[in-house]
Amino acid sequence: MEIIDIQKEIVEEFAGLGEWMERYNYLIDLGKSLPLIDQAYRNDEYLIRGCQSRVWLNADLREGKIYYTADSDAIITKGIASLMIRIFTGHTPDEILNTDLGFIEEIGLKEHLSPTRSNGLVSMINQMRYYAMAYKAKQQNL
Amino acid sequence: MEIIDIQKEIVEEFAGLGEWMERYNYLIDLGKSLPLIDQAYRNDEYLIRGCQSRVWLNADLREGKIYYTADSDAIITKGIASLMIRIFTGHTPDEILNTDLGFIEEIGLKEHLSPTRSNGLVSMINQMRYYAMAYKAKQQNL
Amino acid sequence: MNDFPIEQIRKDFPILDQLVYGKPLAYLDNGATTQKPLRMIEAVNRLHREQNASVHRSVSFLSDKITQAYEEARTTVQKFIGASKSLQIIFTSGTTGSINLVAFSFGEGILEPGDEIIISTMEHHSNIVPWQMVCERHGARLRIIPITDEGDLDLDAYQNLFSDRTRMVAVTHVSNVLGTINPVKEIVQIAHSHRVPILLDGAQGVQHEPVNVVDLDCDFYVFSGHKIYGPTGIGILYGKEEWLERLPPYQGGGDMIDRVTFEKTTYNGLPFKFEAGTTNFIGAIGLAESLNYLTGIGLDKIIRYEHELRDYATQKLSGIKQLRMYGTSAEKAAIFSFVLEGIHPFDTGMIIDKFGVAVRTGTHCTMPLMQRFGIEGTVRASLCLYNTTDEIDRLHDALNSVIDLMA
Amino acid sequence: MNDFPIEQIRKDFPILDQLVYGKPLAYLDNGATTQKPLRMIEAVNRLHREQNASVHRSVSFLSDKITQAYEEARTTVQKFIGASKSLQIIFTSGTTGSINLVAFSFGEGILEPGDEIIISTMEHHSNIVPWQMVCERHGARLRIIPITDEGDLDLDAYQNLFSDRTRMVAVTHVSNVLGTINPVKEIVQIAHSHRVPILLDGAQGVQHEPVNVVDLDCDFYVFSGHKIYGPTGIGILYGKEEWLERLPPYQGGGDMIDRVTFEKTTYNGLPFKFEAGTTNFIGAIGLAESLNYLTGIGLDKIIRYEHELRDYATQKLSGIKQLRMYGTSAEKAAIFSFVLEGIHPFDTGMIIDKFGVAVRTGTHCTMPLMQRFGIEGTVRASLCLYNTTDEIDRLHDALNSVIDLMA
Ligand SMILES: Cc1ncc(COP(=O)(O)O)c(C=O)c1O
Ligand SMILES: Cc1ncc(COP(=O)(O)O)c(C=O)c1O
Repeated sequence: MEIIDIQKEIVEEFAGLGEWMERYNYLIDLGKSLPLIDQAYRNDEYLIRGCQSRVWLNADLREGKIYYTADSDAIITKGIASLMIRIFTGHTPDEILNTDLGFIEEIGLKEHLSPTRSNGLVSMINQMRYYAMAYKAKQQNL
Repeated sequence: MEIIDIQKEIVEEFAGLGEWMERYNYLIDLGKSLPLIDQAYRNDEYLIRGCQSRVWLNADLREGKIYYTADSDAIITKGIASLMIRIFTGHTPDEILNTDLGFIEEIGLKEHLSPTRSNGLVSMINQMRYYAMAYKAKQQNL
Repeated sequence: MNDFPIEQIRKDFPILDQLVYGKPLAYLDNGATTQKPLRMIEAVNRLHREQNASVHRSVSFLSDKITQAYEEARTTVQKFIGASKSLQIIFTSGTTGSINLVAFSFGEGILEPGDEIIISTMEHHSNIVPWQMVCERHGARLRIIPITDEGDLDLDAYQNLFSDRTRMVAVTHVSNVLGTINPVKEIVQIAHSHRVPILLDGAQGVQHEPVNVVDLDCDFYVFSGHKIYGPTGIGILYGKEEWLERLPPYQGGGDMIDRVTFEKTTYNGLPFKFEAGTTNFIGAIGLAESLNYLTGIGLDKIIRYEHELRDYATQKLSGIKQLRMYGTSAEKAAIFSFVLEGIHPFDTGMIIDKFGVAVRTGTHCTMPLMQRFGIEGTVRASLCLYNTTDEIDRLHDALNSVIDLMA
Repeated sequence: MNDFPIEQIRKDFPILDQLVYGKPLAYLDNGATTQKPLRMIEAVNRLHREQNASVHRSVSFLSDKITQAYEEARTTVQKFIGASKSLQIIFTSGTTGSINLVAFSFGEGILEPGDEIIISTMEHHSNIVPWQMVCERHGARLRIIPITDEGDLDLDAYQNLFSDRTRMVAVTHVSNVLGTINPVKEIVQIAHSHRVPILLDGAQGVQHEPVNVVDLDCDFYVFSGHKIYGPTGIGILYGKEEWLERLPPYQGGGDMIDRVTFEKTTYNGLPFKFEAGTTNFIGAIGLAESLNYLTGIGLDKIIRYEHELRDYATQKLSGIKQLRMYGTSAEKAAIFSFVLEGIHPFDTGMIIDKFGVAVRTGTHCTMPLMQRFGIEGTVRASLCLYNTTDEIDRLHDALNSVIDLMA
């Protein structure tokens, strides 16, 4: 699926949810189901530090596409991380770098992704993009 | 004259004056007529520093009484200094130390003698009293 | 608690009367910053509208008036903490500013390589990092007072930390995480019995406990305006006159000098020697209004009420089985740090926020303390004079909802 | 001056509408501190009543909102001075705080014995004493740019002061006494041609001249909130990112750290590395409102109007024969320092105060400049956007009354 279609899908899923309680419930479930990052990556090298919660992120390149895995010690943060992975993973660096994240506002999670929430998510998204840039540069050098 | 009578006299003089303009005029005249301090005393040793204007003060003890002379580079400050000298000079240390300066408010000069006016007058009055204390101590040791 | 005019007091703090996500705000983050009484708010407003002018440069009506108000504010602070002279009260930018001032000047004036400074495991970063920095600059080192599992200072260990190289003790009055009210009078006496001066970090002390610096006999006492119902950007450093005289100045600039030439500068007397540049004079006058507000209610009454809130909350929260409390000293303020088993503090905080309950989560700028307990952070509810038992109930219920939601 | 909405602007500053000793206030002491527009006053009031909470510790609604407002304030400042990134904007306590920060950190990070720092004869004590102190600590020394009788920097002499030991230049943008607008762009270029960084003291610059730090290419630019219609206790340090990265932190405490252990502390990224403890966040947001107020009127318009006031005042005051003006540069702001022949500045200031005219007298925290001109002090009238030609007339007439009274 194209990134834009995944986003649409997520927006629709959230539209079906009611108040914050249902959204949080959904994120908590997502958080619980996020395939844990390989223990090998749950260390300081892969850590993205927020004051409040910690996020670990890894990215692999396979056949021109990037596959992300992530984890967080806070479950709602982890749920949001899992949404971001669903959007980005399995796409090319270019697709990832050209993604507009405006949909986050539509699903009512903007505050969680503001730089003032020190939950590590903003840094995680930046880091996801840095990986994309790095792999892109690497591909071009080949 | 007793200190308290001099104060009364001054209060009466000021009562005869109108608005601030007349009071300032009077102080300026006083300032002009204040016998200048001996040049020998117009140096850093006798200097009482205010941010805004400088005051020089000297005190001599003769026959148990203190005689002050003072100068200032600002004329209104000098006028007020001259009032203070008129009150204190020629009196004993005890008389000086027991003086209540409430009359200053009555003559409308309170603001000039507040510690926030950095014109050196508050420090001057303190210094006048320190001289009195010092001479008193000296007398007692004799 | 019937004699405490809580209804009226809540009206004095306009911010409390609002809905958050449709729920009434329960502001339980007073350890981070306190709300402002009308008396202070209106004073600042009036100063901005009618009285603003530069202080200490007085040749005009306005600047005369504001200088007077500023110096009266100093006297208000002096009386509030029982200092003997107003020149012992230095206006700074906050607790952090005050501690940095003392640490720097003490470093320059006193510290030698090999010297030691004693702090404790429960210090806020603002009472750790300035000392670390100054130790690094002067080749000195930190010695750390350990704490018990309940969150009390280990006073025997403290005694044993002194050596002939100990130059300073810096300890918090009340822990911002554990709530522990340290036995500061005893701690001061111990320091003095070793002829070592002591700084008390009163950031969480001065608004919750009676403070009389002469009685405490501490050498320095510091606190922040914004944590005692005052404006931001203003803080207090109290110091014994001998120490303030002896320490060299910290920042250079306007007002702290006597004479400046390019060759040599001499410094002004106290308190101005430590107040470089234009100070936050409006903040200082605002702070004095907040202190007057407290004095108007009566400090003993406030403290009694806060202790009642503390007892109520202790009782109530102990009913939540999954709640693990950090800080269970017999002497504590109404500050509660805890973790719900298996639930990240940040998740807890985010969810109860939706119930209108504002707390703080994280390390609370006390990472070494977190390490001591082997945790990454806590949820902290910190109460003060305008909080109610009803708000404690709401916290309690919201926490139970978190447990349900995360199950 | 007809297109400048002066009537409306005066209404925006409530303090201006008052009588002093029965006379309308003519506030001509804007170099010391400026008055506050309603927009800023009301913003601070609203923050106190509705929005106060701790910044950067965001897990609750209120603290989220105020953190956003605080970071937006940073962006407002960034745009106001044309900086390229908001992380280059550090909130400090004022100009004095900013300069002390740079001087200290530069000293720790860079200075070696024998190094040299260039400042000028017309600097404010706040741009002298911090450098003196840091020079003393690190065995460096000051070199001083002389000025001409008109009050211009001697640029040839400046060129000649550079040596291979020069490490920093610190010069004022606009003199707080002489009014001289220094050719800062050229001064920066000269410093850079010697590969030396430069700090500009914008305390009197940023409110009177267009400032674009990228265009100026200065390495640091500092100013105070209270002198640009903002709150007290807040100031700005702008720095080039490379420099801010390279310099070690100044104060230690909350928020400026990454991780703290008793063994080792690592520091947070920019801008937080330099913002220790709870900052004056309400002051910062208030300052942004003041800047928005100025932008709303239009800075070019303000500057044009102030230049017109300057020309009018220059003309008018030149009519007083006994008036000796200090600072007659071709490039000057509406700042007038003078002495009436044979009359002490303090007497002058006290008397015109009775006419409702507020000025400042004394050394204006520039003692070396006073020594340069062989005087003890001056009377200073400093104008800004809300002053009027009528107020200049009243100053003029009051000065004539002083001359009469003292005759
Ligand atoms: C040129 C200049 N630099 C520095 C300062 C110091 O500013 P502040 O007192 O706000 O720190 C002033 C103001 O007095 C000034 O005019
Ligand atoms: C115990 C303690 N010390 C110091 C501080 C620092 O205070 P501020 O951030 O107001 O400088 C705090 C507040 O966070 C505190 O709780």
